[in-house]
Amino acid sequence: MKKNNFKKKTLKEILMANNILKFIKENRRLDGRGFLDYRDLRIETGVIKKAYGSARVELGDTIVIVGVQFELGTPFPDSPDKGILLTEGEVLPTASFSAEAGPPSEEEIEISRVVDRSIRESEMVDLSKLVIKPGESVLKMFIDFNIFNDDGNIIDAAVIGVVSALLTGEMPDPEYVKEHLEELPPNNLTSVPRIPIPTQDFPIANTIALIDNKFIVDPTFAEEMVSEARITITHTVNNEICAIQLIQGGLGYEQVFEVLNISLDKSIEIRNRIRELLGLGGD
Amino acid sequence: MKKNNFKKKTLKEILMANNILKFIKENRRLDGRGFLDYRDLRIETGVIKKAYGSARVELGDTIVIVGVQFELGTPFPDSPDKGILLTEGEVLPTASFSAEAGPPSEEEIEISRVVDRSIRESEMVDLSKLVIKPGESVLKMFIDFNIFNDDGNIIDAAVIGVVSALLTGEMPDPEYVKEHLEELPPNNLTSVPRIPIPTQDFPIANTIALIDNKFIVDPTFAEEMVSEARITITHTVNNEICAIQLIQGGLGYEQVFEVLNISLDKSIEIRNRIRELLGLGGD
Amino acid sequence: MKKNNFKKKTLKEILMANNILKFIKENRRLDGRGFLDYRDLRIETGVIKKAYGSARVELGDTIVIVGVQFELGTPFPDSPDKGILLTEGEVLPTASFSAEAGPPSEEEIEISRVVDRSIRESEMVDLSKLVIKPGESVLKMFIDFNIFNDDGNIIDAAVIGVVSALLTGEMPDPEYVKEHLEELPPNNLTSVPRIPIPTQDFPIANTIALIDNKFIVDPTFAEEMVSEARITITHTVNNEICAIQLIQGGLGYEQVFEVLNISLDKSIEIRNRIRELLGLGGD
Amino acid sequence: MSSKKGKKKSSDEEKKEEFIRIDGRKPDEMRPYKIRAHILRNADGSAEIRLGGNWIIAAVYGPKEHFPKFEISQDKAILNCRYHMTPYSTTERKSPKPSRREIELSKVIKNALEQAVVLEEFPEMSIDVYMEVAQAEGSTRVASVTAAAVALADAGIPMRDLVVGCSAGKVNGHIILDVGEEEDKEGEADLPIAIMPNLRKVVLLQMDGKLTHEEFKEAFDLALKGAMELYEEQVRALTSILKDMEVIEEGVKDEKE
Amino acid sequence: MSSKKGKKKSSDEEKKEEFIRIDGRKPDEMRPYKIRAHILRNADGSAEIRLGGNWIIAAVYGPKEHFPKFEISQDKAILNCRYHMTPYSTTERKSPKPSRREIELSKVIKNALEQAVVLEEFPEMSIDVYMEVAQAEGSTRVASVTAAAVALADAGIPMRDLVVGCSAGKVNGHIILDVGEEEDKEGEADLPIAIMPNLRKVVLLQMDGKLTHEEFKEAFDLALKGAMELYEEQVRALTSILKDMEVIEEGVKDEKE
Amino acid sequence: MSSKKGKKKSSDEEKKEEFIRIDGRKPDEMRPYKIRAHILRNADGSAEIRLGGNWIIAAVYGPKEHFPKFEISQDKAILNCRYHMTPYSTTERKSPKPSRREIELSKVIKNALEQAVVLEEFPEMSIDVYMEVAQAEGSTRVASVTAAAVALADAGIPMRDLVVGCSAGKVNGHIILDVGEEEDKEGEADLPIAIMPNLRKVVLLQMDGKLTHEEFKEAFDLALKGAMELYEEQVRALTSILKDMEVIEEGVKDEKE
Repeated sequence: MKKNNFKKKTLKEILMANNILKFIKENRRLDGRGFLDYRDLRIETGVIKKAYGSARVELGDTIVIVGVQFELGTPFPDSPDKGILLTEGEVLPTASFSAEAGPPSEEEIEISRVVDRSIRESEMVDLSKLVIKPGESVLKMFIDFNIFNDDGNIIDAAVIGVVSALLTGEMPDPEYVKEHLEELPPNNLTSVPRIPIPTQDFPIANTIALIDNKFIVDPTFAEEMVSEARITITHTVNNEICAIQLIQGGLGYEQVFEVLNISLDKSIEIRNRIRELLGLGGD
Repeated sequence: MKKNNFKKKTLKEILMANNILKFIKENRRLDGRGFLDYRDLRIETGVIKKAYGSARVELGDTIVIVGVQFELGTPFPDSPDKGILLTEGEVLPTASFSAEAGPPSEEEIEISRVVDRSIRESEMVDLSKLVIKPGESVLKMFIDFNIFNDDGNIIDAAVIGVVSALLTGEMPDPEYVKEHLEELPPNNLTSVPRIPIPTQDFPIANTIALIDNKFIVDPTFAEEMVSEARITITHTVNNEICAIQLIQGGLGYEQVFEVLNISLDKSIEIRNRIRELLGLGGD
Repeated sequence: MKKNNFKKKTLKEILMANNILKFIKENRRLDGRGFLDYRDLRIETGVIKKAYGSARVELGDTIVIVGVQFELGTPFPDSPDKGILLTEGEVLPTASFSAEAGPPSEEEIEISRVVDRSIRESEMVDLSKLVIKPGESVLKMFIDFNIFNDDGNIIDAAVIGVVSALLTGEMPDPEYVKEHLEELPPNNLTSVPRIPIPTQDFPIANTIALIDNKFIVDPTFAEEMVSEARITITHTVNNEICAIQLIQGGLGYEQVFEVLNISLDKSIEIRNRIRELLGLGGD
Repeated sequence: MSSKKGKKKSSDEEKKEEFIRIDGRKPDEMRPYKIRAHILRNADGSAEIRLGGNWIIAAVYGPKEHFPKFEISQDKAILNCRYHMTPYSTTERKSPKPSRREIELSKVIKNALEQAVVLEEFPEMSIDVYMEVAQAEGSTRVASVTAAAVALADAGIPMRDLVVGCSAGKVNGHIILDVGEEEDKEGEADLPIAIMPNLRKVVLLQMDGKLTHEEFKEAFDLALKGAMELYEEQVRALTSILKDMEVIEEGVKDEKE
Repeated sequence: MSSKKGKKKSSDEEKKEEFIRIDGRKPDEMRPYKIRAHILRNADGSAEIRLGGNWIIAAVYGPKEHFPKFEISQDKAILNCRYHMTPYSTTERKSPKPSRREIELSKVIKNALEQAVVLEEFPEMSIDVYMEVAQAEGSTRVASVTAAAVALADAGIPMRDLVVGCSAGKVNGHIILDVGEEEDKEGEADLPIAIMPNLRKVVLLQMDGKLTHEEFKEAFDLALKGAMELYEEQVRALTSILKDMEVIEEGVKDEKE
Repeated sequence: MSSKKGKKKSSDEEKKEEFIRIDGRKPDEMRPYKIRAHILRNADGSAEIRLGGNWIIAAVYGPKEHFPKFEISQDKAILNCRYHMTPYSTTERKSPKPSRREIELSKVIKNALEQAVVLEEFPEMSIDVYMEVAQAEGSTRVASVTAAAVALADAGIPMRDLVVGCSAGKVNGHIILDVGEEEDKEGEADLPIAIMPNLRKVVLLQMDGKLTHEEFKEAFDLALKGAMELYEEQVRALTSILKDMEVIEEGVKDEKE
């Protein structure tokens, strides 16, 4: 159930939707962007001092905050020599007139799981380096992201936030934990020295919307409202595909390959933009 | 809250309900059965290869699937020398226009608990044979049943399904588990050799409905809709009563003994029918 | 969502509300009490034989039952040398036409937490005496209270009930448990000898309502319905404040000190009344 | 049936004389009981039962408008029932969240009371019945339905008959009346019933454990006997309240006006 | 694209010949499958699919009035979808409560079916689609959507096209068709798709693992091929039912009147 | 009262001079703070507060039609409030599900804001206030209500006064202003308040720990002082926004049309 906003939003959105269609038909976008242009990207890392890694990302007016935390945990029986990675996200009720407090909607669960797969399947975090004692004790890594303002393209923004937090974040040194396991206060890792999070990839998710049979990247909230189809594709640093999710609508067979090509180009572009913004060296 | 089906079902059911009453008054049943006749019974066992025991039962158009699974567990403090038995059932939303997805309704909980008591109170499974290490480690047995199509008399069909799955099912050999506890992968019993499930009884539940002050057995969905009372009685292989549940309505004192006698006869009949269908030797 | 009672209650309450205002304006109360008078207080302890401590309190027509129970538990990591205290309460659906079955409402959660803080912050129970083995094993104390009839001022009545149950209750002897830990049946303390609950304070909560800019104590359900503000203040036996909760409305700065003074007087009065009723020696 | 019962009982009674139960009772002896009606001020009807260590408080609200509207029944009132155990009612603390057992018992108690309440008089409305177990000591469901029926009568809700419950069981081979907590745990069978005593109808009937048909008859008759005994206590509780009623109502008026 | 595909495949086929899969299949071989329509008596439409060890039962109820009213969509029917695994469908017992995975799959399946069902014909109504996995052995989501489409057609609900799903994947460096359970766990990538075969539209598309663009093309084409094969089985199942339909309907009438 | 306060404070101030707090602050010193209004594009009103390590973002939606209809209040708007901590706001990860503490704080904050918002102007509607704690470092509830009031004003919702909160406490025997996280854990008392500064009303008042009446007075006055200081920051934040407002609104129009 979506809330209705009596004041003006719904009307405004409807009017905007009409405009969007009109503009797209004229090969324009309401905010002046080209079809394959992303909005301005701003990244601030280390924004949550209590977290081991964190980032605040603005992609146009979409705002996401990501925090990375660690706990001690027991590995899963079928992967005794790997740490645990959990990614969860919520669209906060601050984010738009249609966002709701309460248990996550199916849309929110989908978003969480697509972001999770983008990180997990790329094997960005080397989970073998999170082991304290194989089969017994590992680091459990929580990645939480929250959408504070939703102006569309939440997934791309969230993945940018997560990779930024991981690339600049730290974790408790498992070697130290191993050696001092007895002395550490129970489930309190604050005294443990930290090392960088061991990353080995740099995945980028790109969402492409189909409006009036044309592809646009980085859709706004209003553009999402009128899109005929929407798909997210995540690429690894080696230009492999590591996650796809057709979120809405359908695509012709050839269109699938079109969006794959667009997303590959865009993933390289955005990855470089992040490197710049975080001050990381290139490849 | 029941869903309403706008199309035709409710109307059809109402018309059918009138017919049922008319027929019963004339000492007939809509489907031609005698008052004390069960519908056709079909049993297929071993239908779920991943389960240790399983059965698919059709009682007329009522369809139930049962699966039996095992895990390692800790015994309850007050019965350290017994395995654990858990029976749960759901009426799937596929089953009828009034079945619902979501947490179990009070009717579903009642059905589950009556089936559970029929099995548990008969002591059909010898739980003392499920012990690995008294007080520490036992087999935990899950019996799950699901109603895929509900044409009435769910409980009888479910109990038939459960006993069929148990009589033809297997379990991990507790002796083997005991000797190889250290080597077994955590909570993974797939490699453990199997032995038959140790059964020592053969309970049968019989549900009797009262319509126009006459008793009928094995009521259909439509008959249940017009019944004045409904009661389930479970008998052990030794003709003891091991569970009773007055599910709906009330009975005169003398009627209680009438239904007990009917159900005793029927339990013997159905037990024999199952034996035949499963190819088990008679008593 | 509040249930509506079609019969007469709502109407009766509305009429009563008008009367209350009229009376207060005339410096009277509907039940004849003075503004700073409590209603009759009745306390019966030991009413729940299965509990380690219990009390039934009637404050006017408000009825609360309190039970105290103990289990073995593990201390919180940040307080290894303290037992665990949990206070929870529910307004049972028997209590009034507006009480509801189901998960606790935000009002019930507030009430629980204010009662919990009154007991906890006063340090009435010496939790250091509930330790069996520091950091490993402690007594976990459950205090549950239930409102069976709500005629207002639930918090004061609940705190009276809890302190009465604690002052007259017992607990399993931790020394005995320590010495016999191996022999005790798992999580079963019934065989353990009992000693008095180690109390070291005697907190009293006093709720004051503001109606027509006048302060009244011990408000009834109907008085609560028309009050402009309501605040609960808990005092220790040494006349320190140990909990405050502005439950409803607002107060002028000076009014804050007024209610503090009223509540201090009332706390001494009620504490003495409890001592009398429980037959405890005075200070 | 009654003649058979007569014969049966006399022969059983010999056996029973010898068997002393864990709490010292004879096989056909009830625990001490006491019912009080009209014990809560806010409820439209209420009652309390003590049966041995059982202590159950029942309250009735209604008939009243039902919400939400789309659930309304056009031809009769909806009866809501909740059987609930307080956290301190059992030796081990019980979570206040309703268990599957509590949901099942709420359902069978609802069925029992629906047989007695004249729901047709209140179309589109609902009646709420709440039973709170303050202390449990075996046979709580039948004690609860017994208290609930008194609370319904106290609320002035039209009923075809009262509903009264009692249990019988089998312990160490003996059929016994009014099963206590230990007997329920250790015994061989438990048979809770509830009846409409004047209409001679069974409206709650459950059984756990194992009984032969013979044993069932004996237990059933014993439970009936117990129920009839409790029925007299129901009537006593309601009569004493009816007498007090006008006095109290006047008192309320005086006090509140 | 088809010419490229042609070239690609012929070169790949050599490799494939050598690679024998864990269950003995060739890389481009489906597991045995069977679809049956109209298998449940109460549902407005139903179907069952067996695909290797997968066994999924789908049922459709509707179109029907939607409750609660305020959720109604003015211009088209609401499609509810539930993909659900039974507790015994997996080696380790699955809690009957829907997991986050099941909620996600319900959502992507709903999107797939929404593309095909002519929802505009039923404003203010809803259509419920339930898929119950009785046994799971890899690629359940695409098997489920395949069965659901048959159940919708069996219910006589107007559709623009059927929807049929199939998966491809990568195991030990080989692109394979119709990913089995072990292959999903041990393999390098899983690509479930669903299509409207006549409208040539992809309506479900997900991917896990790692694939180069080249490998994706190969896997995608393979999955399309598998889907087209299953589509024929859908048509066969529906045709055989359409033939039986009148006979059965008559039978029902005879039996019930 | 003010004269007493005056005397009191001067004598206390001597003591205070000596006491240096864990983070180096003087007893009557606030942590650094900063409020920004109108920070979220979609919300009807929004604000952000930083107070030491606290970082809280508040958003307001409404007034708007209330659903479901039967909950509507005929004579005024319903105010919904949610105080919520993000998982990364605390050292140990917090489950995103609201805890009992969060529910209680939502309730007391709602009461505080209800005193200020002119709800009577919007019968049958609702106003939603969301406070999200991105990072918590002690005294989050008073910081949250402070940000929420600014967000309400930013949304143009008519208010009788702003609401501004601050805490005082007792640590190592000293009364201190603006309790930090460590001080809350180790200290002897915590006194969060919120006021309507012009109407001179306390609208949120809680206390934990132990304080004599004398100490309470000192702490209360200190918290009032802190609140008045923060009130100026609220006004500053709103004024700066009011100035920017037309410019921004124009900018939005340009950008979107």
